[in-house]
Formats: sequence, C-alpha cells, structure tokens
Amino acid sequence: MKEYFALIFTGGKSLIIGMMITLRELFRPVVTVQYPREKLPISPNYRGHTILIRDDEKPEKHRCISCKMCERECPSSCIDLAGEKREGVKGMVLVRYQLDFTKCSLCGTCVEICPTDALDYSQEYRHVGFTREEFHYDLLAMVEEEK
Amino acid sequence: MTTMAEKGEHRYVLNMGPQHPSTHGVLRVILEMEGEYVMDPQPVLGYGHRMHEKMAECRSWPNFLPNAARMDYLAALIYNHGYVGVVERLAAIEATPRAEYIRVITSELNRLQSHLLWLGVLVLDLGAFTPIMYTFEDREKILDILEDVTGSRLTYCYMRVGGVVRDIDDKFIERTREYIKWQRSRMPMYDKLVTGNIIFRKRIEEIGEFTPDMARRYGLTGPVLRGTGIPYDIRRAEPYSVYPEFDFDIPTETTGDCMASYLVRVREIEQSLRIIEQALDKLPDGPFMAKVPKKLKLPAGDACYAVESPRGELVYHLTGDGSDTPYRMKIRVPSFSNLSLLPELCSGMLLSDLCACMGSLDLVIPEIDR
Amino acid sequence: MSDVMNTSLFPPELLRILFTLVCAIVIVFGNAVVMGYLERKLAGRFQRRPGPMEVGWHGILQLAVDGVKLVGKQLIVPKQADKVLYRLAPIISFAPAIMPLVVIPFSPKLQGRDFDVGLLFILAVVAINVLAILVAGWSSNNKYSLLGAMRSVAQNVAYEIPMLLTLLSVILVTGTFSLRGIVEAQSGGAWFIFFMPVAFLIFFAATLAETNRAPFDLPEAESELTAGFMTEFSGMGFSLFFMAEYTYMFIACSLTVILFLGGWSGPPLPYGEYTSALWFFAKVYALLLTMIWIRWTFPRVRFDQLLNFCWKYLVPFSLVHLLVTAVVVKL
Amino acid sequence: MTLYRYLAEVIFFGFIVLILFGGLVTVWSRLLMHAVLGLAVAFIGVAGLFFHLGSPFMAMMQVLIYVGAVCVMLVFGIMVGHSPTQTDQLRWSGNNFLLASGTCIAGFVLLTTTLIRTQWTAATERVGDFSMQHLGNAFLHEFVLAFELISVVLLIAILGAIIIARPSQESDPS
Amino acid sequence: MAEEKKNLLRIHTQTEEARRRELDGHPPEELDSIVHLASVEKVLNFCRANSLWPLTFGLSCCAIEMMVAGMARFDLARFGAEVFRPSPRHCDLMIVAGTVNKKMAPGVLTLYEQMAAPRYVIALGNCATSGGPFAVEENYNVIEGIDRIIPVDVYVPGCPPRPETLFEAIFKLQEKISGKRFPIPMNKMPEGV
Amino acid sequence: MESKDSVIAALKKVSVKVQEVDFRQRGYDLEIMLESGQLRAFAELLRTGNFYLSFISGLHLSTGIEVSYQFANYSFPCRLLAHVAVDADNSLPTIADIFQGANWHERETKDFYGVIFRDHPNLKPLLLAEDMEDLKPLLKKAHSLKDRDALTRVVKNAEGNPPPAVKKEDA
Amino acid sequence: MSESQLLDYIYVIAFLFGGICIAVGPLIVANLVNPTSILKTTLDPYECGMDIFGDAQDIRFHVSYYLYALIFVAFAVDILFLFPVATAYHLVSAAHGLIVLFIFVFVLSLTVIYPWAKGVFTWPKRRKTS
Repeated sequence: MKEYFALIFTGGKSLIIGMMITLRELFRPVVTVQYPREKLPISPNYRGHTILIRDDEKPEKHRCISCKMCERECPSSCIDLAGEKREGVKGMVLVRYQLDFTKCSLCGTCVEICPTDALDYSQEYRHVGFTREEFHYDLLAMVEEEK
Repeated sequence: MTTMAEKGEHRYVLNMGPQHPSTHGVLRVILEMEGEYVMDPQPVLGYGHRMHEKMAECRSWPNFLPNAARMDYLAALIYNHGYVGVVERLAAIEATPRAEYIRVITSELNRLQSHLLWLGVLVLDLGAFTPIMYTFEDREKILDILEDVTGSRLTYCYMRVGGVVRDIDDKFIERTREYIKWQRSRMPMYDKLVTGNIIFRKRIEEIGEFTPDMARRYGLTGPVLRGTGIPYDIRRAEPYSVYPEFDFDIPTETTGDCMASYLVRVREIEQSLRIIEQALDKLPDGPFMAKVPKKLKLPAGDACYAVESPRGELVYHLTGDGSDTPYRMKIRVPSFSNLSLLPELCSGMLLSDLCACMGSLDLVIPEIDR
Repeated sequence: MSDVMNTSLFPPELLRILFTLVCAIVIVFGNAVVMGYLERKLAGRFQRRPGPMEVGWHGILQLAVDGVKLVGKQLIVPKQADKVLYRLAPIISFAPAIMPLVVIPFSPKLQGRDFDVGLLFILAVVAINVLAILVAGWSSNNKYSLLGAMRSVAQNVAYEIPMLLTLLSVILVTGTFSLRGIVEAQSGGAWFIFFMPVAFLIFFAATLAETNRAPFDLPEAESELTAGFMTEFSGMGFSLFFMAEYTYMFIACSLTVILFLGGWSGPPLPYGEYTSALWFFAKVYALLLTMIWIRWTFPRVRFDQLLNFCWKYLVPFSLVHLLVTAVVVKL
Repeated sequence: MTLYRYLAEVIFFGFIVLILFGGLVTVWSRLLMHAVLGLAVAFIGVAGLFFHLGSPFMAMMQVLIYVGAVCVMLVFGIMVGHSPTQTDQLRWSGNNFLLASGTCIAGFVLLTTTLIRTQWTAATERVGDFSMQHLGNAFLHEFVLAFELISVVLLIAILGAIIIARPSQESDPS
Repeated sequence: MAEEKKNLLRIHTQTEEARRRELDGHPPEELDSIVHLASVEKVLNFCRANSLWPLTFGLSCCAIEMMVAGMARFDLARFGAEVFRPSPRHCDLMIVAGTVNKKMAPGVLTLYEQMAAPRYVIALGNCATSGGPFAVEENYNVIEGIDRIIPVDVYVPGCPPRPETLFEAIFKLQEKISGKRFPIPMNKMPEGV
Repeated sequence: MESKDSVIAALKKVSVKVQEVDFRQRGYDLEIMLESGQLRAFAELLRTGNFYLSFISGLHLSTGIEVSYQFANYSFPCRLLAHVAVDADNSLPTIADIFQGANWHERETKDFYGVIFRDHPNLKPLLLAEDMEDLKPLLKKAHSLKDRDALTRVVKNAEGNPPPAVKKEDA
Repeated sequence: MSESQLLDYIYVIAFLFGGICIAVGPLIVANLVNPTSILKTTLDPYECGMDIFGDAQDIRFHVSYYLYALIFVAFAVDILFLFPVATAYHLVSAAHGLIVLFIFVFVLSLTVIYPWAKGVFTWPKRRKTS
C-alpha cells in the first residue's frame, strides 16, 4: 500500500520535472541554422567532390601529369582520365578527367596518392539533379572554366 | 468461452519491417502473434547486405577503407581503427604514438555520438519525440569537431595504416574540451527528462532479462552484456592501441534488463569523456603518420584485431596470402550475435516491449548484414 | 405547444439554427487548422527549432496547404477491405464531431441550445467515435489497423469510467446536467478545480486517453503499429480522422473548462454576454496547449500499463472522490 | 412551430427506417461484424425514437450504453471468439427454417394480441414529470431496493464472466 | 562474372513503363483526375510542393543524415516536410536513403506502389543513385541505382550528402512539381546551385 | 578453466592439437586444428569452460573449405581460433545446440560457402534472398585458390631474434 | 414532446445533417480532383512492403479484452443509474442519501476489486507454447 502511494508521488513528481525541462527549452532560442537563408560555415577541410587545382606558380595550368595513379587506386573506379603525348610538351597532357561522383565514396585516396598534389576537395555540397548523368563531372572542363 | 481452449491456434503472423519505424533500418522481424503478445519473433536479415566481405577479397587492402566506414556508419572511426589495426598487426607496422592518441580521441568521440543517437532513438521508440532533438543537438557538436579534422560528417575515412590522414590542431583540442564541458552539463538534464521519468522507467524496467548464461550461449558483447554484470570490455580485456594508459571504469549493472543496458550506456558517456580528457592531456608530440612503404604487401598469415565498438566486440580477422589483396577477411560484428538472441529473449512479450528491447539492443542493420 | 403559426419559409429559429451550424463548422475547421499549426509550431519550439516557417508568414499557411494537398491525394480503397464500411468510417468518425458544439456554452449568450441533458449528450455523441475507429480498423483488413483499433476501443471504454465518475462528483454539487447550469454554479470564481483538484486531474488524464493523445496515444503508436487504425486511409479519409481527432480534443477540453474551470467566467469584459467567450476560448486553448506540451515531453505508456493505470489508479481514486464529495455536499 | 412538428414527423419515419434497416442488416448479414454494426444503427434509431417521444435522457442512455458499451462488448466477443467467417457454415435447413418461423409467428401473434387488448394509458397522464431529478428521487425512495440490487446484479455478472474466462486463462502457461 | 551479374540484376530492373504494360485489368492512366482545371491543378501543385510528407524509410548510412535533416539543427519542418509518416498511404515523398539490394528491391517497389498518388521519389546518396561504392565488378547483390526499380524525380549524390543537400533536393522537387523554387528567394538568400 | 594454461591442458587432454601463438602478432592466443569429428566435443568443452562464441567464418582453400571458429572468454583473456576442414560431402556437424549463437553464424557460412551443417534447426538463407541460395558468393575462382601453407606466416628469424614487436600493448 | 424539447430535437438533427455534409462534401471534392494511379500492388494491404501472411480479420484477441469490456459495461450501467440519483441527491436527507450511495458504491467497487484480486489486470509474460 505504501508503495502504491509512493509510486504516485514519485511518478507525478518525475512527470512534473520532465515538463519543466521542456518548458524551459521552449523559451530558449532555436538552434536551427535556417539553411537557404543562412548557411553553416563549412570546414575548409570538408570533402566535396575532387577538383583539379591550379598550379601556384603557373596559375593558368593544373598540375596533373596524367600518371593515372588516382584512377588505379580509386576503390570505386570512378575516375576516368586520359593523357596524350603532344609535341613540344614534356610529359603527358591531360585531355580527359571524368569523375563519376555518384560512385565516389570520398575516401580521399586519390588526393593522397597524387604525386603532384594536383587534386583537392571542393567545398561544393549542393549538387542535386534530375538525372544521374549530371554528376559525371568533367574536372578538366571545370578547371578550365575557372580560369 | 470454449474457444479459449483453442487459443494456441489463434495465432497470426505480422511483418515488422523492413520499413518500420522501430526496426532501425531494414531489419525485418516476422512476428508470430497472439493478440498483443509476440509469441515467436524471427528476425530476417539481409535487407542491408552489401557484400563487404566479398569486396575485401576482390580489391587491394587500402581500397577496403571506405567500406570499413560504411559497415557501422555510427561507429565509422572505430571500424576504421579496427581495420587499420588488423593490417598493422599483420604487416607488423607500428603507428606513431601521436597517431594512436588521435585515433583514441576520435574513436571515443565517435562512440559518444553513437551513444547519443542511441539514447534519442530509444526514447523515440518509446514514443517521446523531444529528447532525440536534444541528443542530436549534442551530437552535432561532435560531428562539427570531427568534420573539421576528417572532412566528412558520418562515414569517416580518416585512419590510415601507420597513422591518420590529418593531424589535430589546437583548435580541435580547444573545441573538444569545450564540448566535454557542454556534454557534462547536459547529462543531468537527460537524467531528469529521461532516466527519471516514471513512464520511461516502467517501460524498460524488468523487460528483456539477459542472463550471463544467455550471454555465453549467444556470444553477447557490449553494453548489453555489461548490463548483466559481466565487466567485459575489449578496451580492458584485450587492450589495444593506447587504452591501457587511461584510467576509466567499465560501468556494469546486475539486473540484465533493458534498464541495465540503458544505464550502462549512459554511464559510458561519462567514461568516454574521461578518456578523451586524459588523452588530450597526455597527447604526445611527433608525427601523425609512420613511415609506411607506399606499396605495402600483406604477408601471408592471419591476424585478428578486436576493438570495442559502441555495440560490443568487433573483430577483424584478416588472412593474407602475400599479395596486396586480402585472401579472406571476416568481420565479426557485435550486433549480429546480440540480435540473434531476440527470438529467445522476446517470446511471450508484448509488442511494445519488443520495440523497447530492440531499441536497447542498439541495432545498426547494415552492420549486421554487412 | 405554441399556437404561433409561423408560415414563413425561414422562421427566425431556423435561421438561428443555420447560423449556429455555420459557426460550428467554422469552429471545427478553424480549430483543426489552428491546432495543427500550434502543434507543429510548439513541437518545434519545445525541440528548439522553428517549426513551419516558409509557407506564409512563419508558416501560418502550412496547415491550409496540407489540407488542400490531402484533398488532392488519391483515395485508396484496398482490395481486401470491406469497401462500404471502409468508405463510411471517416464519415462516422467526423460527422458526429460537430454535434457536441450545439450544447457548449461559449458565453452566456453564445450557445447553440442548452439541453437539460447537455452533458450526457456530449458523452453519447463521443461514444459513437469509438465505433467509428472500430469500423475503420476492422474494415481496412490490415493487421496494424485492427490492432490499433482494438487498442483504441479498449482504452476509450476504460477511460470513460473515471471520466463519468469524476463528472458525477460535479453533478452531485450542481444537481444539473445542463452545461449552462454547471457553469453558472461556478460563478464568482468558485471554480470546481479549487474544490476538487483531484477530480480535475483524473478528468484531464481520462481526457488525454479518450482523445488518444500522448502519453496514451497507443492506437497510433508509430513505433509499434506504424499508424494504427489510420494506416490504410489516404488523402481525405486520413484528413477527416485527423480533423475529428482535433475536434474531439477541442470538445474534451471545452468540457473540462465547463466542469472545472468555470466556463466563460473571468474578469468582466464590455458586452460580457458575448465577449466572455474569449475567456472560454482562452481556457480551452490553455488546456489544449498543455496537451501539446505533454505530448512532446513524455514517452508512450505500454498497453497493459495504460489499462491498468485506469483500473488500478484512476477508478479507485474517483470512487473515493465520489464518496468524499457526497459527504462534503451533505455537510 | 408547426413546421418543426412536420419536420419531426418526417424525421420520426427516418428513424423507423433506420431501425428497420439496422435490424435487417443484423439478421441478414453474413459477417458478425456487420451484424453488430447493424445493431448499432438500430440502437441509434431507437435512441432517436426516445428523443422523439420526449425522453432525451433515455435517448442518451441508449446511445451511451447500447452503442458505446454493449456493441463494443459484442465486437470484443467476436474478436475473442470464433472466426467471423465461420458463420458461413450456418446454412438454411428445412427443420431450422420451420422451427424459427414457427417461433417468430407465435411471438408476433402473442405480442400483437397483448398490444391490442391492453388498455394503454399515456405515460404523461400517470406521471407527468419526466425529469432526471424525478427519476432520481424515485430511485432514492420508492425503488431504493431495486436501485441497490442493480449494482449487485452487475457485480454477479462480472463474477460469472471472470469465473468462466479465468480457468482457461490460467491453464494457459503463464 | 559480368554476364552473371547482369542476369542477377535483371530481375528487378524494369522501369515503371515496362511494369505498367503488365498490369492486369487496371487502368493504365497515371495522374488522371475527373476534373481537369488548370487553375485547380495550379493550386494543388503549389500545395503539393509545400507539403511533402516523407515516408519513414531509412535504408543505411544516408538515413542518419536524413534524420539529422529533420532534427533541430537543420529542421526540415520549415518547409512543411517534417511529417514523417510510417504508412505509405499518407506520404507524398519517398526518400530512398541508402543501399537497395536484391532482397530489398521488391519491398521498395511495393512501398512505392502503395503510396497514394501523386508520389515522388528522391534518391538520396550515391548508393540510391547508382549503387555508389558498391557498384563494383563483383557486385552480386546491390541494385545499381534505384531508377532501375522505380522512377526517380531527384537524384542527390554524396556519400552521404549533407542535410543541406537534401534540402536542395526538396527545393528541386518543389521546382519540378510547381515550376517554382521554394522558398522564394529573399535578400538573405545565398547563391543558388 | 580459469587461465590460458588450464585451457591448454584441458584441450590437450582430449587430444586436440593446440598451438600457442603470440597475441601481439596474431591477435589471438591459441590456434587449434580440429578434426570434424572432434568439433562437437570441443565445443562442449568450451561451453563448460564458460567460453563464448565470437564468430564462425569460412575459408575457401584449394583443398576444400575450412571453417574457423573463434571463441573468447569473459573472465580471462584467452581468444582461440579453431580451424576445421569440412567433410567430403561439404558438411560439418552443427554446434547450434551447444552455442545457440552459432545458429546464425552457421547459416551465414552456408550462405557464403554452401557448407551444410548437419542437424542445424533451420538452414534457410540468412543474408541472401531465398532465390539466391545457389550463389555462394565467397567461393573463389579456381585459379585464385591457395592452400593452407600459402596462408601461413613464414617466421623469418626462427632463432635469436624475437619477432618484431608490433605495439606496446603489454602495459 | 414539449416545445423546447422539439427545438432540441431539431437542433440535434440539423447538426447531424450538417456534420454529414461537412464529412461527405470534402470526400466528394477529393474524388473529383484527385489523381488515380493504380499500380500492381497499390491496392494490397500495407505491411511494411512485404508479403502478407493470412487475413487481418482472422485475428483473435486475448480474452482479457472481453473482460475489460464486460467490466466497463457493468460500470457504465451502474454509473448511469447514479446520474439521476446525483441530480436528486440534494433533495434527500444526509443520512438517507449517504447510506444509499455508500452501499451502491461499495458494491460497485467490488466490481473492480474482484478482478484486480483475480489478476485480470496483470499481463504476465507468456511462455512460448509451441
């Protein structure tokens, strides 16, 4: 019998305490970052899809030497690149760098393996589209466009 | 009332899952029911089977790293840790001390966010919507810290054989310390809002009695096991990485019910905070990446590496044949064994209790299915 | 019997009936929209997020948009359902919901009609909803629906008992079932909540259960039964159940206000005979907001706990309360 | 007021139709569930008649008890008992038909003759006061014994139900 | 291996058009209502776009980010899309958040079909878009993109995508439904995608 | 059994081939080669010794399929790995009645390798769909099969030099 | 039927019709404007997207549901008899009223106490029977 009433008392008390907590939260400001109107700061280390970065010394050029290390090491084989030999140019010239972002797992292997540090992560995270082909990025075109 | 004699025949079969709010993903449980009673729950796995073991055998070992993060996406760093651990053990490579500390810090942060998510989801399963918002608020703080250092929010691919990808800086340490302070200040709130709540207590007390014997028969590990009174934690039992250098407790409870595993997990949050705090204090200087040959071939032979995931014992068993591709990799995931006792545990329970039980087992289905 | 032969097509009383009806309909739909909005907005604020924001100013049009969208959703009648009953169920649930508004006295002058048995009328009409839920659950031929319906009915009938018993305590004091009479008995601030707080708590708890609100929202327990008896209803069918739920909540809270919180009474206002309805609505919405507050705080109870809470706690307490009231009245 | 009176008459017939419809559904439907719902409809119709006849209290009781409680109990009975589809086994057979129609006709004749032969006095002439207060007063004085006995009768009903239902529940391993 | 894989995957790779031809006795029209009024459609589409109730349906990793999108930090509720309903009958939007494998595929299809029209699908994450990291040579189980099972309205790549990306997907879907991107740009709005 | 040594002694008593290995190198303490006939007795012994089953896994070798059982103990650190070659008809006795947890692990092994566990209560596919029963995804192609020796560690410094310490874990 | 009761009656009926109209009206509108798209499994009962075992209407429930309903009926009937008594309660003397009420409520409370003692209200965990 004592338990019966004790339970009512402790139970009721715990319910009131719980309600007081939610009430307190009710009057505290919201924590929401209202996305399209305000943006969260994205960490500089954020891993978006990879991009070819431009050379610091020769800003009109990317640093890729078409060694295909990234293509070989990519776990999801989402990189397709080709280089060709051109006259008058030392080494290979990159003619195609296709990234199938829909298969990428953002592991960073390609960025780490790159002998010339030609790759980096972009800060872009807002990619949506009506077809999946929209995410087959042409990194070479991107880096050229940027120029 | 004559029909009561035939009650045994009045059973019906109910599908719960794969799309069901309380099966935490794509678990399907076929319930044989009698009214509100669940007489025989049979989990059906495989709706999240993603061939991780097959993929490990088909590609070179570094290519498995992204998979390690996607098995148990709530403990990606711990799975990272286990995987690089097993490769290091097989290839006899030693990570730098600083890397080990960073691994422990990030792993424990990962464990914290997993526990916080579990706390919210368990309460959500029991019908309260608000606590999960608060735990996710805390969790976001961890994710921000981890995102800064690893580059992603959930499926981290941060650890490498011999070390980690990126060093942590003072900003990281400062933010982590701030977070620890914040989390400590939040715990009394959860105590009052959730643990103390009479409805919550009545829902999970004396539900799903796990016993030590049951644990042995089914290979139970993790907080659920510690709820039965067995202080078994891989971090202590088979110390790996730099865990022996920290002072932390292994919380246990003796009742073995869902409340016990709940309390164990909640108290583990504090222990993880302690470990992080100590690790930040002791953090040695030095390189965060050991010298590892660029083309590392795995020697022939096998090795195991067991780590404590938020859900229990995680074992990578790697068999190498001398090439750079594992010959076989077996991943022992904790929830696989933990879930397998569901039929025995939950027969004869009410449907609501089954939901509470599954919530307190803390299931991550793609981890079970692999 | 009146000798007045009123031959005009629309006698004044008939116009009054129509006017009351229109008002009641406005209240029903308005309440559903306001409550839906408040619920989502407040849920957000309890959880430290803004809730609906983008549709209209601070999401004020969100519920209207939702409503129109539900009109434009496909109405699915499952193959194995009992088709007639399946189509009827939302109607049975929603159609009577408006009826209690006839008798609810919003202010001394704003009342559809005061029945001698007004209180019983509300209870009787609400009892039909039980049947509607049962029909909905059974006719969908879905296991979740049926389980939800059975739970709902079991809990509805169980919690009717403490509700009736506490109500009886009030009747012992007032001696009338007329809602206006009950309100008038509490005039001058002598609200019954001050004399019988226990009865108020029991009644309020029973109200929560009768309207299937958390922590007694087992019929729709999402984590167990997906959506309970509404699982198979799409579009407008679902919407009608939804509105019926909010209407019954409104009615239940109105009843609580009338029985325990002095109805329309409050500080005097100009044109008090009409404007005191503001006090009434203020009190009703205070209770409704409390319901929302409770819902977003507590977990759900288990089914057996739910029934036993009623039979082991509420019913004994209300029985004792009844006797105590009987003694006190005679003192 | 005459308009209302005419309206009321029309509605009265509406209720009659409702009762008949409900009754027929109850009798004819194959599914027990439909039968119970038909019964509920008939009960609502009866409640309407009570209202029409000037006893709203009885009308409310009718809905509260019969629709809200008895029907629910019947449904629970169905859900606990045999599968509703088993009613399919009940086919017409010659003997049953004869027996049933005989009983019905006999009952009908008996009731009709009684109805015709009884000298009916309108209730209003005998009592005049239908208020609940009057009813309650009667319970407290004239019918106080009956009033107390009601509770005992219902208690016994519960005891009986539990005694019948419990043993099978206990035989259930628990 | 490649041949074998193709055979295994063929079972569940019919598009909706192909399935529709198989329908037995059901009217083949899609989105056909009795009354066709341009203005009514316009209003309805506006409402549909602003009241997208998603199905509670998490498959794997991305489901966590989907949950996060609904939580306080990001708050899907601002767009009226927080009403996660577990029953497909109440839902408008199916967010396929994670990997669909061969065992799950019939279930996804059934759930899609059981949603009340009009129904929309967002393929969230790389796995739903194309099989993601699991679309490898040795793949024996993972469906390489849910568009092989059900029609997809909006694709969201990422592994997993950030919650903001899910918001962008919802805006994109709103654009598809009503021809307008919500929320209507305001001065504080950052650059669109 | 309360220590590693007593476990070794008990296993030796039932003539099980036990080999103690370096935990720091291998991650487990005892490696055991079992005959399929010994399996159930071995499991029962471990059951009485309060071990728990950690996992069951398969290994496709050129000589046939080998099934590995890993056990560990809650009360003292002793992790042991037992290898059993399947019988000629690709089957093994079940241990699901001794360690109930083995039930699912055995079903999984059946899924991946097609190993039949005799007297198993329910050998339906666990992870794969019913119609994928014949897939056996983890079986290797003939040309990539290796034998046991190819998968065994060659200890280079047999004498004198201790094997390279992997980590400082013995604190 | 007195005039006031007649009006009560009319009000109730009017509201009943009004209620039916506002319930049926939107359904009709919905039927006019909503799209229909019936695919292969659209009309199957929903059960998490999986194949369904058995018919929902064959579900049998535990007998305790029935007992709960019975106790409820008994209670409801008893309480409804109390209603008129409550309205007349202030008309009788204190002793008379109290005695009548106490006896009634005492017997009524037995209706709860007996099932309580008999364990109708306990839902034990049930062992697997098969």
